[in-house]
Amino acid sequence: MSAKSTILSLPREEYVHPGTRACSGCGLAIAYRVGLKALGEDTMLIVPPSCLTVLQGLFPVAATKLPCLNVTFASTAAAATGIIAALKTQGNDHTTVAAWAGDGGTSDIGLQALSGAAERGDNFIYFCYDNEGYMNTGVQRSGTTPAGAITANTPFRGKPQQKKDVPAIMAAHHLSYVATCSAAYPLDLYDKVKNCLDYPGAKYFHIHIPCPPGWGYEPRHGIKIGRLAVETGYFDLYEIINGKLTLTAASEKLLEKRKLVPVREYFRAQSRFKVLTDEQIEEIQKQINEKWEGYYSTAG
Amino acid sequence: MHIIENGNVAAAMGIRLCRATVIAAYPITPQTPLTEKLSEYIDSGQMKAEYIPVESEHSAMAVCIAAASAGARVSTATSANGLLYMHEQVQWASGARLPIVMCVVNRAVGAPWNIWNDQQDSVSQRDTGWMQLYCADHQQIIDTVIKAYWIAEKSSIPVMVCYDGYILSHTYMPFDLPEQEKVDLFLPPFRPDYVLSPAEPANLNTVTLPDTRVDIHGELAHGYMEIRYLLQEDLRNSLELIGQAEQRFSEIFGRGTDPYLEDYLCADAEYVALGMGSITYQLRVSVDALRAEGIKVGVMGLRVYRPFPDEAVAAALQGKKGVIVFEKALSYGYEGALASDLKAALYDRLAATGALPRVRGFIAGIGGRDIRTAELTSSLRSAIQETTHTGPLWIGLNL
Amino acid sequence: MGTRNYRRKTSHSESGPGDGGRTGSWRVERPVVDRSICIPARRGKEACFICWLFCPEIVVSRTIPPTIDLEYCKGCGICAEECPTKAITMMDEAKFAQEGKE
Amino acid sequence: MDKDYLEIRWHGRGGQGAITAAKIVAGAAFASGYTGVVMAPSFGTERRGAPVMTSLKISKTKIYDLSPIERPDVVVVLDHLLLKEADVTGGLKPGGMIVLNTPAGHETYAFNGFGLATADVTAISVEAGLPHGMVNTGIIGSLEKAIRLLGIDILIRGIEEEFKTRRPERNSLAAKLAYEHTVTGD
Repeated sequence: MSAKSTILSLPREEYVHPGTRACSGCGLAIAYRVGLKALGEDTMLIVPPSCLTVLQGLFPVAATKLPCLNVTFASTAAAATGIIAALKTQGNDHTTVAAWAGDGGTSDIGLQALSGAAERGDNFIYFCYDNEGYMNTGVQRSGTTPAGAITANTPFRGKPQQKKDVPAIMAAHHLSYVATCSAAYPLDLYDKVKNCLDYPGAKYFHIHIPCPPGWGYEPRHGIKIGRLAVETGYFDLYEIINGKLTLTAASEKLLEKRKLVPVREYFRAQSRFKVLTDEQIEEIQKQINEKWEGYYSTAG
Repeated sequence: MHIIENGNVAAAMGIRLCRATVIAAYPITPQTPLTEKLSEYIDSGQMKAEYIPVESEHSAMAVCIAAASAGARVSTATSANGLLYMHEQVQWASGARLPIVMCVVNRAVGAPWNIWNDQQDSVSQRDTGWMQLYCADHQQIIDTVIKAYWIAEKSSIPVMVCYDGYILSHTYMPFDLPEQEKVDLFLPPFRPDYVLSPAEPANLNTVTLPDTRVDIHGELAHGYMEIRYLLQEDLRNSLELIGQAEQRFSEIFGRGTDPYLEDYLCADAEYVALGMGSITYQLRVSVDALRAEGIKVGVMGLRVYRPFPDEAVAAALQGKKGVIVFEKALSYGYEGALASDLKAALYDRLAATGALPRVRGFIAGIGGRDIRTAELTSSLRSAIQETTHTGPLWIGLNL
Repeated sequence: MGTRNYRRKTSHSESGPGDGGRTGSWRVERPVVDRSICIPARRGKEACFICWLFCPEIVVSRTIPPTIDLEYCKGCGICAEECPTKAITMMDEAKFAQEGKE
Repeated sequence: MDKDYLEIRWHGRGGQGAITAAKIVAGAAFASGYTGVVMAPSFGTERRGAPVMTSLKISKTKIYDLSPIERPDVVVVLDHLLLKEADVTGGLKPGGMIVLNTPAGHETYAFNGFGLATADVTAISVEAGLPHGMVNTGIIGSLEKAIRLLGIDILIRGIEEEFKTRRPERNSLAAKLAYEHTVTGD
């Protein structure tokens, strides 16, 4: 990782206009803004149906200043391939091609196209902003909705299945660069985007995105909730570079401190987890502890 | 210069001559030799283009949509269930007004699986806002691909070039290979009105509201309904463009026929057989046989199915006693889609004249069932002699 | 610009503010900055700007002192929550409406 | 106002519960003999706080025309700030009724040619023990006071049915209080 950014070192150029249709306190709006700052002006975006489609504006007004192609739900990564191909035929090897899709568009309906583009080694960055559900259509469960979470179609007992580990799936494609980030740690996100530009082929970002209406908390607590997810060891910030995983930012600090905030605090701060029983929370805490034992041992 | 090759190669040569720069296709019988030939051209340096080995037909069209939006002349090809899997993207491409040219190597659709020829795949896509051009032989395949790019790029509407799987795609026949210089003269480089790029950023195809809305310049922008209407308007206007393409092509290459209907012995005919693709050439043999029996019959090959040339069809068939439609597809639950479209055109245009030709429909060759010429001839003869109207008769059915 | 040129035949949007309208009307509370406590305001130099970093609507200016564009601020309260010196407090919007200080 | 066929347009903000209010009135109207009832929320990107619109048609006979309301008999405005943002009285029939949740007094408004019923439903709802901004049950009381269509009792039963697991007594209290305190100026 190159030098660490600070708030003051961030570029001031903004690529999103105010007055979008995003919900008040939207975690995506924070991550998207900082992500575009890192990508810069010479960038082309691809967006499938998702909250971002709404955030970025309805015809004829675009909230995004960068060129952006809206595509069908399952075709995000394939469309990125198409843009790269066209640019190559025009001798353009400098414009960054970046896809921004939600967790459903990535882990469910768009996974096949993403796997194809990754396997082809197309040179682009795929950002999955993971608010852990189909929020734009009214908070239905997705492949990355965590176990136990209440959603519109897991209304009473919460989602029975585990969260799909998409970064691991993408790492299995032997990508040069895979990273997880969080809207609550924008500087970490910014530095990782800058860092990934040096790597060839498809780069994959999985960004944890707190979502007030979807997760059930007061909008003002968005950053606190996002940080709790990391400080409890529940969602980890890391980079996988050519197959090697290293924890970064707040997760790296946890490695040194060797002390996790109890995951109960994260669950109790969100109404979507209100049906989690104490036993289930204990079980999840056990899984987190085992995972971190793994991190501690590899860190040595 | 004449060469002998199969229909797929004819199509691949047409795409290469048109200097497409982004090719994205997913393998499916009987289209595969086409994309393999394009890969050969590209790997051997005969063709400067990006070949994208996509992981599905849905992604094939996604690549084409994105590359075309970013200013590349693109090409793809598919058949049967590949086209059906791509349907969502097919609709998207026309709505986005992208001049994509796609070869559809006609094949039966599942279930059950069947890799042989019929036209159910492309006919089922007639409402998608794409133009559909049908080819009866290899010359028409390569020529139509070249015309298709000119028409598509002039109208900003995507075009399907359809030809029969196996019967044409895998069959070797001689055809003239157009010279590159002439194709370059016929088809100028691709200069779209707008290319998505950082130099001129825009947000394409985002959510568009039912009502019109003011843009950032304070001007009233269209609503979704206007955008769709303009697609329909331009599709109808494209009939004129298709005529110009034929004219321009014949000036440069010295060959060409009526842009909409390929006529064989129809001038003095009392009855006319109508169809699309290679069956219309086979019907010429039946026409000759019946002419020998003193029956005045001809055959018309419909070269443009969408936009439907209703005016040309009605004009050509005015005064005929009867039209016998031979189709390799149908709108299940009713009849052959071409038969319905034909009746509508005749009714709209000729009802007032009080002389509406009788229309009989035949369904043949479904799922590659061999169409024996003798059976075509006897069906044509019986349709001419009988006056009763019944729904489409299936030729070659074993029931 | 004719109603039939290419760009008007497609959904072709150009960028500008306020796609969602005057989103400032959405809020129930509004952030008020106490410049005597705000670090960059107090020191008169580039510092902190945590509110600028975390604002989802990009309505906090990176100026000394930071100001908030109430035309679009949705009143989410993240800036107030994250401000290290608690210089920003959320106040009931209705109070301002009555005083006509829109 | 034609009591056999009535068109009511509700103006609120995402999250204020205008749809639920219209649904309760629809149910009560049906129960009281209006066989034709159509409640249509406006479709689009409803975001918390963003202006939304819901239409309610009530008829003694089955309703066949589902197109949007153009000439409402009544407009219900759940937030007085909307007056500046949306053309809430657009198309209102001459002599039509405006039901307005506002802290300001009835006299401060001059909607000539229209009836006006006002109440500080926001304050009343808080007084009834509901969270700040939950005005959808209170406004039903104001509506009934303004147009006297169904009787407050059948509406209270509808509210208690809709909210039977979510503080029914507070929601029905809000409607009763709003019904009593709504000023109609006639």
